[in-house]
Formats: sequence, C-alpha cells, structure tokens
Amino acid sequence: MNIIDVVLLAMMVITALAVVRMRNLFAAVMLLGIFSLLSASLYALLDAVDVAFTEAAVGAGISTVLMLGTLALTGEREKKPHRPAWLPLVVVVVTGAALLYGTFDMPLYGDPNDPIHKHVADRYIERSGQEVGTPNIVTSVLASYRGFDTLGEVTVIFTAGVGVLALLGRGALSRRRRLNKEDDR
Amino acid sequence: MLRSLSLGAVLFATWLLLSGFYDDPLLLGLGVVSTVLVVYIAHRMDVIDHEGHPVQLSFGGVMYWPWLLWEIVKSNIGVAKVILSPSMPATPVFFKIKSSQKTDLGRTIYANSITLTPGTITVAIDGEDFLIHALTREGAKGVMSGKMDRKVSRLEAPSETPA
Amino acid sequence: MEINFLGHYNYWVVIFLMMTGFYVVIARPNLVKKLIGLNIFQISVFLLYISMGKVDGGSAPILAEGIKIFSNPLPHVLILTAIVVGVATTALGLALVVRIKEAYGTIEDDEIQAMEEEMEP
Amino acid sequence: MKRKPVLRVSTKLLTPFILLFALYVQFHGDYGPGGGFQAGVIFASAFILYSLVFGLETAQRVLPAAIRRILLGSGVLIYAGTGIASILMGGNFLNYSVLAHDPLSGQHLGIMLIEFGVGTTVFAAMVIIFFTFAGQYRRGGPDGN
Amino acid sequence: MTTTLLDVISWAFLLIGGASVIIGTLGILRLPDVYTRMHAASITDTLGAGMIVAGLAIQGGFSLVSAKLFLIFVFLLFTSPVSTHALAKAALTAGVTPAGTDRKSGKGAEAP
Amino acid sequence: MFGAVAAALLVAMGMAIIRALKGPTVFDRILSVNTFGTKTVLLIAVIGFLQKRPDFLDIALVYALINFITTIAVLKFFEFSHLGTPIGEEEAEDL
Repeated sequence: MNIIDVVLLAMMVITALAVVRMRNLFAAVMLLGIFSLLSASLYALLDAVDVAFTEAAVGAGISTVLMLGTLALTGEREKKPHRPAWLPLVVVVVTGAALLYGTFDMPLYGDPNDPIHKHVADRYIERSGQEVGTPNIVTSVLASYRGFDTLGEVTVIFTAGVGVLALLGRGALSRRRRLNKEDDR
Repeated sequence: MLRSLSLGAVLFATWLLLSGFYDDPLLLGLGVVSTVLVVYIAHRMDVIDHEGHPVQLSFGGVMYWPWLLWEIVKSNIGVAKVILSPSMPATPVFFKIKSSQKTDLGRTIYANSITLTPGTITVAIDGEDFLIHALTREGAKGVMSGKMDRKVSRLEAPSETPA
Repeated sequence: MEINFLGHYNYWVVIFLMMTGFYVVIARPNLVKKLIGLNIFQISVFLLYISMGKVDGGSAPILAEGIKIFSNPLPHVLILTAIVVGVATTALGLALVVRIKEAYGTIEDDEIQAMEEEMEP
Repeated sequence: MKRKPVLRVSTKLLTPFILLFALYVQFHGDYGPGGGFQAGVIFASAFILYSLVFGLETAQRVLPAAIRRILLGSGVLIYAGTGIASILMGGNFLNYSVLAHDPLSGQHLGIMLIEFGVGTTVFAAMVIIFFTFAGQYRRGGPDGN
Repeated sequence: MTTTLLDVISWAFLLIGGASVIIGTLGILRLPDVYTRMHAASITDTLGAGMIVAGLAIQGGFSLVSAKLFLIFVFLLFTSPVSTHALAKAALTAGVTPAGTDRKSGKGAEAP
Repeated sequence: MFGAVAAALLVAMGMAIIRALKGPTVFDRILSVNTFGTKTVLLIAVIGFLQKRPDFLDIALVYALINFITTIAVLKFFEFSHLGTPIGEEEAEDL
C-alpha cells in the first residue's frame, strides 16, 4: 500500500514541476487536471472517500472548465518573465526549509497515538452512531456536530456566486459597455 | 407521454440498483420524487424523444451487444499485435464510406460502434457519409465489408419512424 | 533528537509541492498562471491535512459491521468543505482576471503595474 | 442542430442518468460517501454538459435566470431556516434532536434538510458561475492556437 | 472448490486487463501521431477496463458492488467513443496532419 | 493480485504523464488526460478492493462522468474558442 502512495506522490511532483515549466497555459491547465486526478487517488488511498468524491466532482471537472473559459477570454500564452527569478526562489527555499524543520516535531505519519486522534475525533467515532445515527461519520460531523461551520461555508459559496454575477453578469455587462463608451469619448 | 413513463421506469430501476435500500420507505419515496423531478427536467430540456430515450431498440440490442463485444475483443488483439511488434506495421488510412441508416440515432450507434472497436475511428459524419480513420488496411477492409452496417440497420429498422 | 526519516516522507513531499505552487504564485507575472499555482498550493494543503488524519490499519470513517479502527474524520470534514469553497473562490479570482483583461488589455501583472504608473505620474 | 449527431444523441441519452445519479448522491450521503456538496456539483455538471452541446441559450431557457437566483438564495435560507426551526421547537440553533418525536429521527430529518440546502446552493452557484463565464464573448481577434 | 475456480478466473481477467492497459498506453507512447494514438487509447477503454471490471465483479460476487461495477463499465462504453470521436473531429478541424497516411479510395478524404 | 493490477495501472499512468509532457500537439495532451482519467477510475475501483471496502464505487462512477464532460468542454474550447455556442452551428463546413 505504501508503494502506491510513494508512486502517486512522485507523479504529483513531476506534474507540479511540469506545470511550472509550461509556457502554454492550456497545457498547464491540462496538467493541473492530471494533478487533481492524482491527488484524488491519493485521498481515496488515505481513507478519505468523501474528500476523493468531492475532488472528483470539483477539482477535475468544474475548475478545469472554468479555467478554460477564462483562457478563452484572455489568451493562452504566458509571456516570458523578464524580471530575475532568484528572489522568489530564495524566498521559496527559505520558507520550505523552515517548514521542513517544523515537520521534525510532527508525530509520525499514520501513528494511531497522534495527539490529533486523541481528543474530539475519538468521541465522534465512538458516539456518533448513537447520537446522530448515520453510518457516515463525516456526514454527521459535517451536518450535525459542526453544522454552524458548514452554514458559514455555504454562505461563502453563495457570496462567490453573487460576486461572479456582480463582476461579469448581465447587469454588470451593460454598465461596462457604458463605461467603455465614455472612455472612447 | 408513454416515453416519459418508460424513462421514469428505467430511472427508478437505476435508482434501486444504485441505492441498495429496499426496505426504507423514506429512501424509496425520495427515489420516486427524484425520478419525477428528473423526468420533469428532462421534459423541459426536450431530451425525451425517439433519440433521447430509444426504447424501441431494447429488443434488437440484446442481440447486437454481445456481437459487438466479441468484435471489440477481436480487434483489440489486432491492435495489440501492431503495438507490440517491434517494427510497428501500422498503415494508417483515411477513407469514406456510406452508411445505410435512416436516422441520426442509427448513425450514432453505427459511428460509436466503429469507434469502440479499436483500430477504427469515425472522424466525421456528414449526412450518410462517414469519414473513418483506420490503423491498418485490414481494419479498413473490415469496415468496408459492411457487416456492422447491416447489423445496425437491422437493429434500427423495426422502428422506422419518420424523423 | 531522533529523526525517523521514513515517518515523515509524506509531509516532505507535500511541503515540496506547496513550495512549487508558492513559487508559481510569487514568481510568475501571468495572473491565470498565478491562480494555477494557487490551486497547486491548495491541493497540497489538503493533502497535508488528509495525511495527518490517516491512521495505520484504519479504514474509511463510515461505520460498518466488524470494523473497529477508523481514520480521523475531522480533517476530512474540513477539507471537504474547503474544496468546494476553494473552487468558488477560484471562480471569483478568474472573474476578476477577465475584468482585468477587459480594463487593461493584458493579464501580466508587471505590464499592469507599468500602466498604472504611467497614469499617475 | 442537425449536425454532430453523435454528441447530440449521446447527451440526450446521458443527461437524465447524470441528474438521477446526482440526486442519489444527495440522498445517500448518510450511508456512504456523498452529500450536498458533491450532489450539487454533479447536478450542475449535467447542466454544463447540456449547455456545452445544445448551446447556452437553450440551457438558459431550461433554467431561467430568475429561478437560478432564487435557488442560489433559497439553499442558504433552507439551511438557516432549519436552524431557526430548531430554536422555535425549543432547542439550540441547528440542534436537530428536537425536530421530531425522538432525537435520532430528528437528527436524520435535520441532516437531510440542511444537506438539501447545501446541494441547492452549490448547484445554483456552479451553474451561475459557468453560465456567466460562457456568456462572455472574446473582444479582440482570436489568438490562434 | 468453486471459490478457487472463480478466483482463478477473476485473476486471469485482472491480469489480462492490467496487461492490456499497459499495452494500450505503450501504444500511446510509441505510435506516430494523434489519430493512431487514439486507437491505442481505446484498448485501455474497452478491453482493459472491461477485463478489470469483470475480474473485480467476480471478486465482489452477486451484490451491489457488481451492479455498480457494471454501471461503470456501461458508462465507459458509452462515453469513450463519444469523446474519441469528438477528439478526432477536433484534431481534423484544427488541421493536424496525419502521419504516413496514404489516401486510399481517394474520394476527397483529405483534411480541410 | 489486486496489487499487481494497481501496479500495472500506475505504470500506465506514468506513461500517460510522459505523453502529456511531450505533447507535441494539444490533442495529444487532451488524449493523455482523457486516458489518464480512465485509469484513475480503474485505480480507484481497485483501491476499494485493496482496502477491503469495495462499496465506495460511486467515486469511480463520478470520475467516469466528469472525465467525459471535461473532455467535451476542452474540445469545445478548441473548436470555437469559447464555451457559449451550441455545437454544430458555428461550423461553416462540416467534414
């Protein structure tokens, strides 16, 4: 099982590096699709079936389609950057090193005695069967124990929908046309 | 109307196949509600017609599908041979054929059957002319022999509704 | 300090991926490319959470007969909503990119900055 | 519309099953993986497929703007309304145990309602976002590919 | 006894499936142009997927699992030719020239 | 035995990534993403069996579905440069 895990991670690294190198944005979006498919396989392998399900529906589908819709409007070639790239590289390496140093204090991967598993999660696993009564613990945590949280998330999605409408919707379109005409004059 | 009903029946059967809860009245009720909702949306989308819900083909299909599956297996072996042999004896070829189907549904079935068998792809359809790409000459000959064409036409024939 | 090399490999790869996304965000002037980088970053953060929730010998957190050890469901819940929120915010970002393209005619941030500086001397 | 028979016929065949599958995911979130978030997205992708093949105008006729916007808001309202209902029935905000005669079926009912709210909002948001992006037209000439 | 027999059959299916997936992808790597590569891709979609699904379904027994596997297979069988066809059409419209094509039956079969 | 199939699928996925990286045309990339999707569907089904909980095949089903829609969207983007028009109307000449 661990081998599948390692191979999938290796393929993700290759894909991510290729995305960095690709000048053609269309190819980058296609590779991002592959990246998302790989991550979803990994979620399924790490027992997060619900997350894999969501990533399947969202990451591979909708976000690729939306990216393409944008590329259709903005053009698909990336210009060659002409400012020196060493400063970002230094920033990234330093940040990465700090984070790597941080992992040494983390509990081992997959250890059942990690602190993260010892507090509230145990209670969810043991009691949700009697308290909420749905077999899927993720659903009962999502909808019942942490229902308030999810209400917030739904509001965020609602707001995003309204925001896109406000930026690009039909009302916004006529306003933009008017503005453009004023610019021309 | 009859088509809506039969689409509803098929959808509800699919629901039962997916769900696996046959003794829960709530889920069965939700299944009925979902089926009705989907049939309503499908009606609004105007996808329930002789193309969108081809009940008329269900009897002929029983004979056609196994034959097609066997054809697929045979052509798979052919293509695998081409790929595995070191010299790759691929002789790709474009050619046109005429199909004998009367309706778009029949043409779709035929085109998809051609594409589904590895070694041949329907590239474009213009009326009854198909443009086909084949990996090898043998594959091209297989399509040009017209056996599949006749089978699909026979599958389509009993339902000859004026399109 | 005892370092268990194999015990953290998952986190290390995730941090590498995260930094790749981060690099794209800060080093590339193209706004769509920045959003792609942001997406890579996002997915790596998701992976970090999910890896933390994994329990050896555990199973998917859906109750069933005869299964005793489950992986931690809490990260799954957090990430599940985060994915959908993530795509909604990405969509908002893309909408902004489209507007920027309309207003400035380009989506390279250095060109946009140059234009801004021209306008306000 | 007479051209491209393959895509047209296949879409007609598939769309109802995609919609049904989305509803199955919506209502079986308690028992297996799935729930409102995923179902909303799948339901929306059926509409996305439809509008890709039959055109944006047709899809917008099937799902007019007013309905889209009402759905977008009503999902959040269903969610919050379930919370308010549980206050009115004498419990805390979003504590579903009081919604029915015994706590377990109350929880079940509450979860089903809020998942439905989630699904509605996610569906409407995704469809609105897609339709808005697809409705934009390229201003300048084609960049070529 | 029957279980061992079924196991052997399902293993054979799985092995054939895995092998044909690899062969198909090898074809995607080796063959010279888009059109020929599509033929190789459809090996994965038909024989590879079919055999793996059949092998898994035998392991799953007569249950909901097998039903869902069957649905997956039917779905792949419906969608894969449609996307292949659309891809070939798009490539032809965009003017991707096929490698080493000899124009047989020459009734104006050239790419526009 | 499931492990062997998973290994075969992983090898095939690696080869598909190589094709996606090499191109050369965009259609090669689309093809490899599409076939990558099919392999993911199969891999997830196999992973379910590997973990002895094969009742989560819905995920694989969703993949098959979304993969199809993405491919259609990508191709539409390439043929018409935007997503709004119905298929079959903007073509001056078919075939």
